[in-house]
Amino acid sequence: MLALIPLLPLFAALFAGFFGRRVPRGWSHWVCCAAVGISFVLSAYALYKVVFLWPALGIQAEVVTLYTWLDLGSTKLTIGFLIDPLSALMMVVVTLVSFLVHVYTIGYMKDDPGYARFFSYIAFFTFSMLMLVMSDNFLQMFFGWEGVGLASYLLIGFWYTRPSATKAGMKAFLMNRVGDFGFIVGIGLLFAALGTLNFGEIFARVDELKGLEVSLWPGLEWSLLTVACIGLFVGAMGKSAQVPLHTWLPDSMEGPTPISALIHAATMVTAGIFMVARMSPVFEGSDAALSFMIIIGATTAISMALLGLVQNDIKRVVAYSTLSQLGYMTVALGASAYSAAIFHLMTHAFFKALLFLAAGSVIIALHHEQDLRKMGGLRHRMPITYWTALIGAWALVGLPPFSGFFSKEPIIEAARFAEVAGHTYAYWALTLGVFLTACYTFRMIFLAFHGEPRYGETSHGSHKSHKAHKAAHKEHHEQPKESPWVVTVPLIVLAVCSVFAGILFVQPVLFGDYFGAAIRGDYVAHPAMAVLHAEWRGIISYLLHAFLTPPLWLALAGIATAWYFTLVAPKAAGRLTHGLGAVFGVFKNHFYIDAFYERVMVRGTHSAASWFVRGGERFWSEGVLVQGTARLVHWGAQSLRYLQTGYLYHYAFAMVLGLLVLITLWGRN
Amino acid sequence: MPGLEPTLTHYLLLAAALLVISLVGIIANRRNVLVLLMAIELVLLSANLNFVAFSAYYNDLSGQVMTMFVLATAAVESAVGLALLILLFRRRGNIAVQTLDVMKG
Amino acid sequence: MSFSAFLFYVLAAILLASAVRVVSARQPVHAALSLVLAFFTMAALWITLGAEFLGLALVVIYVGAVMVLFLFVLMMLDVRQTDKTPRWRLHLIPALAIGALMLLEIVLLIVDGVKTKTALPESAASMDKPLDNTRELGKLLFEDYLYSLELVGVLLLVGMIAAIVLTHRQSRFAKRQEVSEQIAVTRDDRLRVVSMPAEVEAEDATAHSPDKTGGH
Amino acid sequence: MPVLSLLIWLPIIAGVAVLLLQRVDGGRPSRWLANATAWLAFFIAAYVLCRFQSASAAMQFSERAMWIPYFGIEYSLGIDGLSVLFIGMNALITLLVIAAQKADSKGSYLAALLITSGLTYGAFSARDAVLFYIFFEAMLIPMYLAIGVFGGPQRKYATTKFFLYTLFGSLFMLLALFYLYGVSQTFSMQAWHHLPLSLYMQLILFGAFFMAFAVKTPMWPLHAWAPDAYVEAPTGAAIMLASTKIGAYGFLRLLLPIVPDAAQVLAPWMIALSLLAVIYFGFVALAQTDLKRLIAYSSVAHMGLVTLGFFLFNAVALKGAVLLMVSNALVVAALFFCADALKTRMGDCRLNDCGGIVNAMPWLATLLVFFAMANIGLPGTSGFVGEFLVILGAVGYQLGVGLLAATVVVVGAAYTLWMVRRLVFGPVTHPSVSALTDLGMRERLLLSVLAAAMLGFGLWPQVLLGMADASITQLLAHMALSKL
Repeated sequence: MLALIPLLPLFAALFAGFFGRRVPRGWSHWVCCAAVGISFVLSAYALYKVVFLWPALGIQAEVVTLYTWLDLGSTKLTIGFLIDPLSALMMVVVTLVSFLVHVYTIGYMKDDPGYARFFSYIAFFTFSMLMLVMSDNFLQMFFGWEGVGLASYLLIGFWYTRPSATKAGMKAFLMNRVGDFGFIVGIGLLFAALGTLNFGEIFARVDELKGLEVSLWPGLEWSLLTVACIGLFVGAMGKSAQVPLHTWLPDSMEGPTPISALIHAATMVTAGIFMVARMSPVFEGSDAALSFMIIIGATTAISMALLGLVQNDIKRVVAYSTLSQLGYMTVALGASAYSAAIFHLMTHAFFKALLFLAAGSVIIALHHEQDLRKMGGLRHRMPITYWTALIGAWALVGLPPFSGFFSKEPIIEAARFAEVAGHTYAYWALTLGVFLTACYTFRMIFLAFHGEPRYGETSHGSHKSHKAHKAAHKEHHEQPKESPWVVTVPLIVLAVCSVFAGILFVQPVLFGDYFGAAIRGDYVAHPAMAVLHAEWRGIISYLLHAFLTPPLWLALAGIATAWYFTLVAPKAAGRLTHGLGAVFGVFKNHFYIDAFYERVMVRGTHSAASWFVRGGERFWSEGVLVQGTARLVHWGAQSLRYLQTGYLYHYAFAMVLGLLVLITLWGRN
Repeated sequence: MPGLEPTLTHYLLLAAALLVISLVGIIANRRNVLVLLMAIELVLLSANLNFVAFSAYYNDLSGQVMTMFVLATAAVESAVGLALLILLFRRRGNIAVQTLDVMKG
Repeated sequence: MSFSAFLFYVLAAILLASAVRVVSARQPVHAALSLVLAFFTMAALWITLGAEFLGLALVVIYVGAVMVLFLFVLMMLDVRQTDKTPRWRLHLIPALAIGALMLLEIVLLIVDGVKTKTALPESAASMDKPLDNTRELGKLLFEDYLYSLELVGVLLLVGMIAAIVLTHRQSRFAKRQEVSEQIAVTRDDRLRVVSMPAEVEAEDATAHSPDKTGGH
Repeated sequence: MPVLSLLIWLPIIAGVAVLLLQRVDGGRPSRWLANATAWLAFFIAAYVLCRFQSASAAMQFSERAMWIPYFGIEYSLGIDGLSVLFIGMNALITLLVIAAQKADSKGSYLAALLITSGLTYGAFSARDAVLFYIFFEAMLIPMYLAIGVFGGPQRKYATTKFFLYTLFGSLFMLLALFYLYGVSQTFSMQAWHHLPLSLYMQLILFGAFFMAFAVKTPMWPLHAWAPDAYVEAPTGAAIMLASTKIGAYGFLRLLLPIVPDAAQVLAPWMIALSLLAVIYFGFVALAQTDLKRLIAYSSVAHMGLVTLGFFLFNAVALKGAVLLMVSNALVVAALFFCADALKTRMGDCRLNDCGGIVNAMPWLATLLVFFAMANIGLPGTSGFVGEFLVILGAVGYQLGVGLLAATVVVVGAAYTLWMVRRLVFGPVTHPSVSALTDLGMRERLLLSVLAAAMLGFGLWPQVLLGMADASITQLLAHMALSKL
């Protein structure tokens, strides 16, 4: 039955992919929604079992092996599932968000010619993501890992006639591959040391790794555990878009909005976080890796929040927000607060999916207009979208008692109490990040929903999507109206989750022992979580306590700042931008990281490639080895040719010479 | 060194001198195939001188028999050579050695 | 110095001089005549060595036949010497150098051989042997070397045929009998029976059955 | 029943018959015969695969007959776990290649393909070194003709280079075989596996075998023939050439077990060459503008990973290398078929000229993207298995080697995805693209078979490895045994 959870979406994907174009459109979404819906129900049942049935039976985890993928003699690589609190939680989150996005898609992609294809892709994505979170070994996790990457690639490039979309898809895939490079090396090191890829066996024998060393080349020794952990984390950096492997995520907004919500906010990008949490017993062994993570995470959180301030594309604002929040989760991982990371992952999945879907709702209403400067005043036209988006924003900013508060606050606290190197930097970065988060989030809300409507000014040339034109021309001057129920119902469900997920689950997940043995922290060496546990006095006091800590006030200050600059004195924003032109230039250009990749990495690779072709292939292989050999033989033959003069007396001369040599050498004796 | 009385050594030296002269003739001759053939006759002749000299000094007539055979062979050689020479002349109109370079590589 | 020694030196000098003349003469006729002289001198030398038959044979065969053949060819071909290049040219230097080296080597070899192999008889043994050199040679030829002699005969024959075939020019105007063809002839080669329509009018025959006029 | 002999000689004799029949009745009987033969050989190979005892490392289906008694040369056939995979692969590839021929293909071309196929069976099942050498070399002749007569515009240059390279390389192997015969008085390869040899001699023999197999595999720097030959060859011949992993098989069958000590000594150099090939060819592939040439370089780059797996002396890596050979055969064949489908419609396959084929040919686009993913080594496709295991082995060998080997993950993705982006996606850039017709039923079927095989082997590679496992284990034991 467990196998059905991932396999149902797979079958649905196959059905929609192969038969989608031959059967009526409706079949595709019915089949896919039904499959993912059943998966959700089954996942919920699994979670129910984990939470309510197992503690009584004393079961910590369930391992189901499906079949032996490869028998290497020394070890068997199997395909199987590991169900424990961690994976059960992830399964529910993934299937729930996925189901809602499936439903939402019915409305969002209504007119698209690739309707069935889209359903096929997202159902396949759901399958891969479930394989990832349910796996009990690295092999299968890597399978899911790459499967979601493929789905992401296909979905970002879904509108394949747009060069920018296919480019963004390729960029996403390649960046992820750079991460996979580290991931596969990390897996390889663990395999080399322990001879197995099975999580259970690795965790059981993790102590053997301590003290082992690995040499890059003979003479250069590093701690194996650190190198392996950093390798694995590099994989997570690619998938979870941490600096400096983050540039693919903003570009991935080229894809349709539902997948931005599902893949690039709620689920896939958190796979890296999940993986590190899953590997917590291994990561606990290396302070260097934890420190690396906390620094990378904090840098991501603060720098991406800064970039979020200057975006004008509504989806890009949310995308940078996602990056920033992923940085928070990474900091939590670095602080050994794995449960906090997973909890934030869950709440973030809800409110960020909500924000994306709300943004999508706005985008449909405005006929694929994504520029914030051309929105405004939508609050009255689209009340449901507005209120749900506002809930999402509150949750994102972390106002109590919304879910974001319960997940973000502990992360900041954990960064404060962590003892690994760089935790102070992380604490201050995250605290400042709260202010910035409030700024950009409410800037977006105010620009989109408040103020004067600016969408009437939209010109014909600014459309990004080809498919908008047909519909847009007719109803261009109509007023935007609320989206259909298939769009709003998911928004409402997600809004409910965003409100209540925190307050309901913070007690068991974060401060209870929900995770049990699934997440193992070394509370002696890395005491952040232990300190939080010790200070926990219940929800009410936690809420009250929030008024005594800077983050809440910073958040409110951020909202006020956004309000001032967007609604009260929009000109002041322009003056500020003008005054700090140099700084804003850096922001506008994404810290020049994209430019660096484009100019140095991409062009460098291309010039290296063409150098290899010219120098290696044309000159050395073809010129020197092939033509050179041919020329040498030809030259030798040509030279020898001159010996054959054809004149008798030369041959006679050679004969006599030969005779002379003979006599000289062997004539006497 | 040999004395003034002609001994085998004298004959051998004479044959050697003859051989060298005719070899130089073969190498140096660039004008006429006919002279080439004559020089070859001289080479054979020098060999024959050796045969006869050894035959005389060792009192063994086999050497002279060999000389006879060589003479016969030389006759055949000059006959065929002259025939080829005539053909050559018919084809090309001259018999200069330095124009014979069709075998040039 | 005895007379024989004197004779030897004189003959040797003439021989070498004529040999030099053979290879260096500008006119081929001069070369041929010098070669005749060389043969004569060589024959004389052989006779002093006691090989009378060979000496006479050399004179008869070479001077009488072969050299005449050379001269015939020379006259027949009418080779005009157009080469105006000087006699001593650059390419002579390597030729002479290698000749000198060769001579030096051979001389050293001979002198060395004489020194080490003292068993070489120093005086001509032929002085004591009976005078019927021809008879002895004949015996040896027709007894011990009979097969070789036959082979040499075959060689001469082959040479003769080769020379004839090479130089023989087929005349286009010559008429000759092909006896083998005459014998191999059959009736069909000579006779063709043509069936003619007997009493048909000319126009019909040509119009309707042109192919029937062909032979059967 | 002499199954292996049947497998070898049936295609060869049928090939000769096809050659003789090619002018009869517009060539229809010859095409029919070729198809029938390919099917029959496929079924025989399937029978061999079914009856193969995968638990045993011993030679199976053995046939022995004295051939040249004076030198003790035997007509000796037999297959073990290493060969059986490639026998099966060859049968599949031959069938697809023959079945893919259009109605206007020449009988002589089909004959060349059939004869090559038969000789390939021979090379994979020979147990006698001379027999192996003869099959190995004889394959050159039909291939030389197939490229030289039916190839592209540069065919003469390409085929001459191909012939000279391969002949030059195998000359050294012939000398090595003669030396080994002189030492052991037998040409049996299995006897040579136990032959004691001095290290000095082993190094020389290593060099000789290396020349032959490195050219054929091909490895850097002896690869210059391969891209030209693959590109200029007609599609069927190119697939036969690239999918027949006889060069790499030679490493397994002759080089590694006969001169293990030299292989140990030279392993760092071989690893360096392999890594160089992986990275260098990856970059070179990135700069290609011709689809077939890109496929060719991609194949060569993957072969670098295969040779890397050979010389790590590590069970995981060796198994990965063998699986990668099989997978690469499938992927290269599939990609060449795609290139052919494009070329017959477009006239050529310059990547920059024909963007956006997905608009006109959705089937081809879908399959091409799938094959690209298999080429990248996406988990779930056969390409992943070998790549993953070789990288695991490399990391275990040395972290630096592992890091360099793992670059294939990035570089391979880069050139493949860039190819896909230029060729498949984007708007229609060229008017002729919009006029393209999608794949026909037969092409779809062919490519689907390959896709299914890749997917099947990717999801359950144990099927393949199970057959070869015993033999690989034995090979490793041989490699570990010093023969000094």
